[in-house]
Amino acid sequence: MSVLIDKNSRVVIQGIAGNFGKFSARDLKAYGTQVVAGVAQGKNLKEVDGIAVFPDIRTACRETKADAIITYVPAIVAFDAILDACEAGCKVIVYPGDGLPVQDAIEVRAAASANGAVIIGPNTPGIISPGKAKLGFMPSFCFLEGRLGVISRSGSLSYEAAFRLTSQGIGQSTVIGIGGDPVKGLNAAEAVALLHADPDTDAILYLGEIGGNDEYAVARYAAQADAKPTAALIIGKSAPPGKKMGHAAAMVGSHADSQAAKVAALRQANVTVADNLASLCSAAQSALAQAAHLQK
Amino acid sequence: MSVLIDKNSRVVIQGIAGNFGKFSARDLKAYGTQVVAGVAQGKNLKEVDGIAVFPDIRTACRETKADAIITYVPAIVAFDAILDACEAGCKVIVYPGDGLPVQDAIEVRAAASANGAVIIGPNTPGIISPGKAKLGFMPSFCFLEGRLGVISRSGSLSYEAAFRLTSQGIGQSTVIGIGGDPVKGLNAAEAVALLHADPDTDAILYLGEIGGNDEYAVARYAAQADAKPTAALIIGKSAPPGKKMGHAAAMVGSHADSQAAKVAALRQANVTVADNLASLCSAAQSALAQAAHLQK
Amino acid sequence: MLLTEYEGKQRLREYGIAIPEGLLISKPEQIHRWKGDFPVAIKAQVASGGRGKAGGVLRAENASQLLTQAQTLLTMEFSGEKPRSLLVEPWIPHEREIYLALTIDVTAGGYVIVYSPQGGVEVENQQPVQYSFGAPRAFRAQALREILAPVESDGSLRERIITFARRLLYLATAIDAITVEINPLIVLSNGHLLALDAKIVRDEAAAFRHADLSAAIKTSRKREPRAMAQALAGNLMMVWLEGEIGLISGGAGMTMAAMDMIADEGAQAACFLDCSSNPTPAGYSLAFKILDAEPQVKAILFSIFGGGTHIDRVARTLHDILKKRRSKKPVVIRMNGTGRFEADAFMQSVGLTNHPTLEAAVTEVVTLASSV
Amino acid sequence: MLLTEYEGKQRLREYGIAIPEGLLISKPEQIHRWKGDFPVAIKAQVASGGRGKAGGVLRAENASQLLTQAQTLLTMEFSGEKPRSLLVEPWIPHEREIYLALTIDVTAGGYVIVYSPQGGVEVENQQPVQYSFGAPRAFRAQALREILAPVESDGSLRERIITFARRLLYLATAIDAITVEINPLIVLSNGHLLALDAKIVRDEAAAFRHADLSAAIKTSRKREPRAMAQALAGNLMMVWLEGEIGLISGGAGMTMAAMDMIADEGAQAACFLDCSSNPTPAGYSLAFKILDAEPQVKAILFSIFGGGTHIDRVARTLHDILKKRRSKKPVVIRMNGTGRFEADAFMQSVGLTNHPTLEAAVTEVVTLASSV
Repeated sequence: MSVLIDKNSRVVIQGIAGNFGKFSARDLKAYGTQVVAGVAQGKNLKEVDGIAVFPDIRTACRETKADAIITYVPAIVAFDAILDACEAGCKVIVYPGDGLPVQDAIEVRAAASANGAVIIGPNTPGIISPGKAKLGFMPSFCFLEGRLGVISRSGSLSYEAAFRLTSQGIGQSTVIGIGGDPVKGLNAAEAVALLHADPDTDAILYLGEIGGNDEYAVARYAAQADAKPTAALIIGKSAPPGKKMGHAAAMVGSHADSQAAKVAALRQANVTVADNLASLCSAAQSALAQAAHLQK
Repeated sequence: MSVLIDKNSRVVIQGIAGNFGKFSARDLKAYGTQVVAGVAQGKNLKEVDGIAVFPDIRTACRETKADAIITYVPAIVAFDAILDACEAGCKVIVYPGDGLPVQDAIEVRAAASANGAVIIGPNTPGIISPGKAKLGFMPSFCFLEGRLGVISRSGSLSYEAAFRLTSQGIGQSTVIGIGGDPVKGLNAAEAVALLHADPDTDAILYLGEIGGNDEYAVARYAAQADAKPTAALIIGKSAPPGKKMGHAAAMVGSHADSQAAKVAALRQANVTVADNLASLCSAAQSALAQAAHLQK
Repeated sequence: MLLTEYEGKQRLREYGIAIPEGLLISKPEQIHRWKGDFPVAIKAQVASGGRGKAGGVLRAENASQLLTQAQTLLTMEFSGEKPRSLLVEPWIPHEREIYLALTIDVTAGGYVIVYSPQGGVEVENQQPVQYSFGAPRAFRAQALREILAPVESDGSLRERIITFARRLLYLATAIDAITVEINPLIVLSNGHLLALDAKIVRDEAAAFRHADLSAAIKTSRKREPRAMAQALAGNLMMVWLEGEIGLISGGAGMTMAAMDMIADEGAQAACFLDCSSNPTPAGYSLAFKILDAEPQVKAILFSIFGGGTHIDRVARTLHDILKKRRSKKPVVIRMNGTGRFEADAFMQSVGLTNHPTLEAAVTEVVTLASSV
Repeated sequence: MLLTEYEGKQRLREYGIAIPEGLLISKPEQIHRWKGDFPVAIKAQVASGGRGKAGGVLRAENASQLLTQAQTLLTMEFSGEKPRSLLVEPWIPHEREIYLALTIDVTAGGYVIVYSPQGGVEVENQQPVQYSFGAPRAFRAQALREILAPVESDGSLRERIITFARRLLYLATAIDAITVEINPLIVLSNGHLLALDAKIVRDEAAAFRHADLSAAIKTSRKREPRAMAQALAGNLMMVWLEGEIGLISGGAGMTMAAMDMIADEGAQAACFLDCSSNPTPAGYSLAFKILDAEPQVKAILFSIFGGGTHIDRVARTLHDILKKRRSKKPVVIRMNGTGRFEADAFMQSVGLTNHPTLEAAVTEVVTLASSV
């Protein structure tokens, strides 16, 4: 495995009978991901696009030895779907949906931890290891195989960032969308730890925003003596305080929530922080150059 | 150990600063029980009646290697007290209080099970192994060392029964008050299993009542080929249907809740059922006689 | 505490379970507030079961019929209970009635989901499936799915049931309900589910963390007959019975055992009255006050086998009470347990007779009651 | 959803936390309903913080002073918000103010209890202790006891705090609250605790299982200015800003990134408007309708980087909208992502310009906006 997924990952798509599920099945297969099963709960469906479909996750995992899942179900039933996935043997669970109650997010986080699984999301496009596997719905052409690990709280921003990196020839080892919710499955600290341990990742790019504490976790990591060189872009400098900017966690309440405070903390920890999107690639390149220098 | 407690049990009394706790400390010590610690939460107390007092259960257990507790706290804080006791290393936890919410009872039952502990109660006088140890507030003079294991849903009835048995020279191995609540720590099925496995117990006397399912669990046990001879008394034959008779579970809703149905099921399973209190001792004696016969 | 259908349905709605749009009325003249279509169902709001079979649910085709039926229902009694209110709801066409409940599995010591693919009044003839899972955190959709599969072939309905079961569990834990039963739960033509009835029982022990439950318990106690209301207010557990022997006792078990023994002697207890929750001078005084005031009670058996209750103290209390008492109803005493030697000595010193056995005391009190 | 102090206190009381007996009024003339003693506290019910420092809490010694103060408070504004109601409560003497809260520890991904032995307005200068325990079932009284011990020497108070913390947790899970803050929690002379203020934030995502929360969200949306109310009703995420560039975007991240870039160009966005929750013809049409109607908006930037959203479909939708649109406000387009080749071909065929980069599009729209 690179980080969490690779060519050997055996993927289930839950909600494969819906339009989005069908698109996702074709899209993942086109990327070379092994989609071994679909789940269409409550539906009497045997197959979608050549993929065997099962009535529940447990049966799907048992019959196909699947170990990863992307689950397209509404927040109302997500809690149970994720619990089922944890206990059916899925080690990586992508939940792209938004609107999962915080209480449920806390519970599934605990359940994943108890089952040795990792949840990506909620409110995420998923995870991609370019050239290896994709478990999400990000536009594939934006990504290029390489050695920069990317973490993003925002899906759309991660596409834009990857597109810019790819256009500049900067490949990515794994791009993880950790999602914009306050309580996440995989949070920034944990995502950074995974990239830190990944031999295919030389440097890290973190795409953050106002609100929440993830950026400080990244700063704590970057301040470690053995940290991989890290670059970052923090958006939301023009957002007014006290207003939730789309993401449930993206609000400037206290000073610590602000872009300025976060940038200062990251710079203090030797993170190369881009001033804006335009300087993103040069910040990433600078981190990779540091990495190359260290490896000599 | 006889069943659950014996002369080696190291007992904590929680709530030792109250009048009832102080009485209980003297009473247990007088019976020969090793009372090694008291707990008086929130109070700055060092000692009661020669017993070291600690500010919390964890400290008490750590400092005194206690493994059993009787906890005199109101239902409002019982949930947390019992969780604390489970995790502090108490293997036997007597909770005599009543009014523990069913939801809390379910949770502490699960917690005890996870920690390898047994809860006696709620709504119980506790447990006594006559001549060995007592963890409760039943009147000691009613009990006599012997080989009849007794299980009772009612505290007061267990005193009356033990007094009659003792007066007739029928000694008891262990008398367990499982309590009158619908969800119990130790239920009848589990209590029977403990007495079944106890080499000091030859026969079993079960004191039941209307409502709930405990009597059917006893019948299931008694129907086993290897069951110890069992006698029973089921009270509440004169209780009108649809009325809760004191105990939260003591109500005749369906036919299965009635005394007649329970007596029939027990008799069907070869249990010697006493018609009334007056014939209790002869029923017990009959079970002990069967046991003596089997042992030949 | 059993909620009325209307109260129960409000709870269901609050926690995301659909119910019909209904109107609650307490007087027939409020019927004009019904602005919905006809036909409607009009349902007596009572706590007792079997309401449907007892004629407590009627169908009205128009406003005048509805008024007549409201008048009728408000004068009826159901197991001795007069409806305090009526619920008017649209009469909803549906193809299937199912049964779904969350309750306590006392054998396993945890929660259980009960499902029957045929609900309604015939549910008692069905063998429902049960998913007993213990603590709330142990609930697993997949486990319920596997239990439902053999009895519920409609996959899409199965998934809706699972979602509803999860909500019932959330509701039950949030309001400390020990039973949430929906019968029938109907399946509409679009596959959606609607709760046509609701039976919710809340755990009175949890009143300390629910001000509304605590208030409802107080209100319902005030509605009890005077003697019961007094007993409950004094924290005595009382059930009023048909007989003539007043019974003041300690502990539910010994109270029932004494009742049974009285019945064995051919008499009948006037009440179940357990003072163990308030074994104080105030508690015992109240018990005597209630029984002395009740003409049905001919003689009183005072029976305590004390464990935590020290009967030497009870004996002193009893002596004080009897000294001051004006009633001439005979009192027969039998006490044993913690402090019995001191109790016996004291009672002897003041001339009170403590019967050595419950049998002796019961025989005596039955004789006295029949000779009054 | 932030509850007002009054609403929050009702919740506290419901779950067994004592609060003062208060009176809620919405007009000064309702003041006569106050039947309690004086002095009293009269408090503006507003959602914004810092109310105390802003003069939103007054003390009245008598009825006439109370009336004057009610009149004053109802005309004041707190961070732009007029109080909709006032809460009158007895002025309660107390020796200590403490701080107790249950909230979410986003770093640990779970619940956290926060305690400070000195509460009140000075709490911000304190370093509180925190007990972060994750899922509700992981809460342990003993763990909290050990965390409280070094900062709270009063053992009996410590035990009460633990009991209250348990209740806050029960409350939070029962109503899906993500913050329950009591500041100050006061210690009465008998040692009992009373919540003098309450700040409860409920998780709007949990509205599907709480009809009251769902209703409160709808009500609060209706109170928004017209454009905001329209956007929210259409499931668009919108925040109104001060600038002149209307921004229709997809995804919170790219919407903020575009805002930032507009700011870097010396202009300012008129709004944050994220259509990703409703990326349909109806959603985009509504977005244009709102911005076209707003005179503040001089030009519109339409910026989508689609993943799940297929931009070829968006391009067709956009073309339809622009054809029918009457507004003359210039629209600058930048789209990329899933379906971009098809989108580019289509746009070329219908004469729409898709800017290759966000920078190019922003430069263009800023130029157009300043030249209007």
